[in-house]
Amino acid sequence: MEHTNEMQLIFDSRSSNESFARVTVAAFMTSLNPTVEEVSDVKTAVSEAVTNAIIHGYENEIHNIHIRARTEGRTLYLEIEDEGKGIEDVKQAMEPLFTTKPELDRSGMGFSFMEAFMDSLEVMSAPGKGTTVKMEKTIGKGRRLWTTQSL
Amino acid sequence: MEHTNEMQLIFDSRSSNESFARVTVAAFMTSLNPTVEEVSDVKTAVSEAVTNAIIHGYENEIHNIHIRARTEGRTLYLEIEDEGKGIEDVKQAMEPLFTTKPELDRSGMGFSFMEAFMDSLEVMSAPGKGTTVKMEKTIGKGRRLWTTQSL
Amino acid sequence: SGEIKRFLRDDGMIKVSRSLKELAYKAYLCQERLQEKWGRDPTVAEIAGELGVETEELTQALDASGEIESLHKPIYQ
Ligand SMILES: Nc1ncnc2c1ncn2[C@@H]1O[C@H](COP(=O)(O)OP(=O)(O)O)[C@@H](O)[C@H]1O
Ligand SMILES: Nc1ncnc2c1ncn2[C@@H]1O[C@H](COP(=O)(O)OP(=O)(O)O)[C@@H](O)[C@H]1O
Ligand SMILES: [Mg+2]
Ligand SMILES: [Mg+2]
Repeated sequence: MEHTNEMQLIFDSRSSNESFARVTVAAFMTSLNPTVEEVSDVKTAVSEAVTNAIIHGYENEIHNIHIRARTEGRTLYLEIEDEGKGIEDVKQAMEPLFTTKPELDRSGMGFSFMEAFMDSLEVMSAPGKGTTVKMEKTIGKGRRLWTTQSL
Repeated sequence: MEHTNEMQLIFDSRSSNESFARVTVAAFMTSLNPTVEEVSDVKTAVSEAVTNAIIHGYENEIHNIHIRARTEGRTLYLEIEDEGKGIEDVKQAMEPLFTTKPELDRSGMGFSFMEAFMDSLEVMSAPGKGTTVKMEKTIGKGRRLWTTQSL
Repeated sequence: SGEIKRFLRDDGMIKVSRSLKELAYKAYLCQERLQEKWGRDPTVAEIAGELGVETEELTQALDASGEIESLHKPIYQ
């Protein structure tokens, strides 16, 4: 079970593709045998990152969003990339409640959600070049005891 | 509704990824509001093409399979590509019951199913280079009467 | 209208969006049942196995339903 499995998805930055991206990542991670809640955590994180790429990265123009996903052992590795506007100050952007688009009713909690629902979050960005969000989540943590029992 | 929407999926040629590929295409085509039957037709065609890439194209080695999908109007355009072994005689390969792997209980009906379940099928292949299968399906054909009545 | 619905169903003309919502609803009930029985969260694959569907397909259905909690509201009128 320690083999890696990889996929890459490229799609148009339309908000109607958000659920498509979510389902694709969710379907990809099924081999890790997640619970509904673990899948839902990952979906939330994917939604937030994809929404950011659409709204902030490309400011609603239609360009490509890339998702790279890998499973290795019990861990899902995710990268969500746009080649859009980029972020001036990543540290500030990641602060809870910080948003550059308050007029759109953005909550400024996107990065905080990604951080809360995944095990790790890393944001790489360069103004004018684009943004890559890297996340990891290990599936079945704290389930080890009963997994051993039931096998 | 006449805008195009595009995606590209690249994944490892493992048979465990077959259902992942199927669901990804199914999720991509939901904007066309298909029936259960139409989705099931497309899933069957995707399965056959992906299985061929895994078994015949790459002969069970792990390499990349590419799926490109586009919706335009009510039509789904699909391309499934491998960079594997390729096909010597495409016309013969497409004949019903023809198979080069009878020992694996292959039915030789893969291309026939793709042809039956989709509106069009085109196979491009070069020995040593790989194979691309192009398919189209228009969603909602012949249901127009019903739709008009029930709305 | 029950008549028309049955005909549409039999004819395989049911929209996939609706069928996925129904599957999501069944999955929700199944999850509750397994949770009670086993005293832990079932995995998506375990629910899929119980319902006799593919895990990936169930994954898609769960997304079609939105939040799983919203499935408290019955989908059947
Ligand atoms: N992909 C991106 N491209 C450019 N800017 C981004 C991107 N993602 C996030 N940002 C910036 O970081 C800020 C905080 O993001 P987030 O926490 O998701 O809050 P919100 O989206 O509600 O503004 C955004 O307001 C935006 O300025
Ligand atoms: N992607 C591919 N790469 C190489 N050969 C292929 C590929 N797809 C199909 N073929 C060839 O075409 C034949 C017929 O394919 P198909 O109709 O799906 O039947 P089957 O898979 O049961 O053999 C295969 O036996 C194989 O020789
Ligand atoms: Mg955000
Ligand atoms: Mg075949």
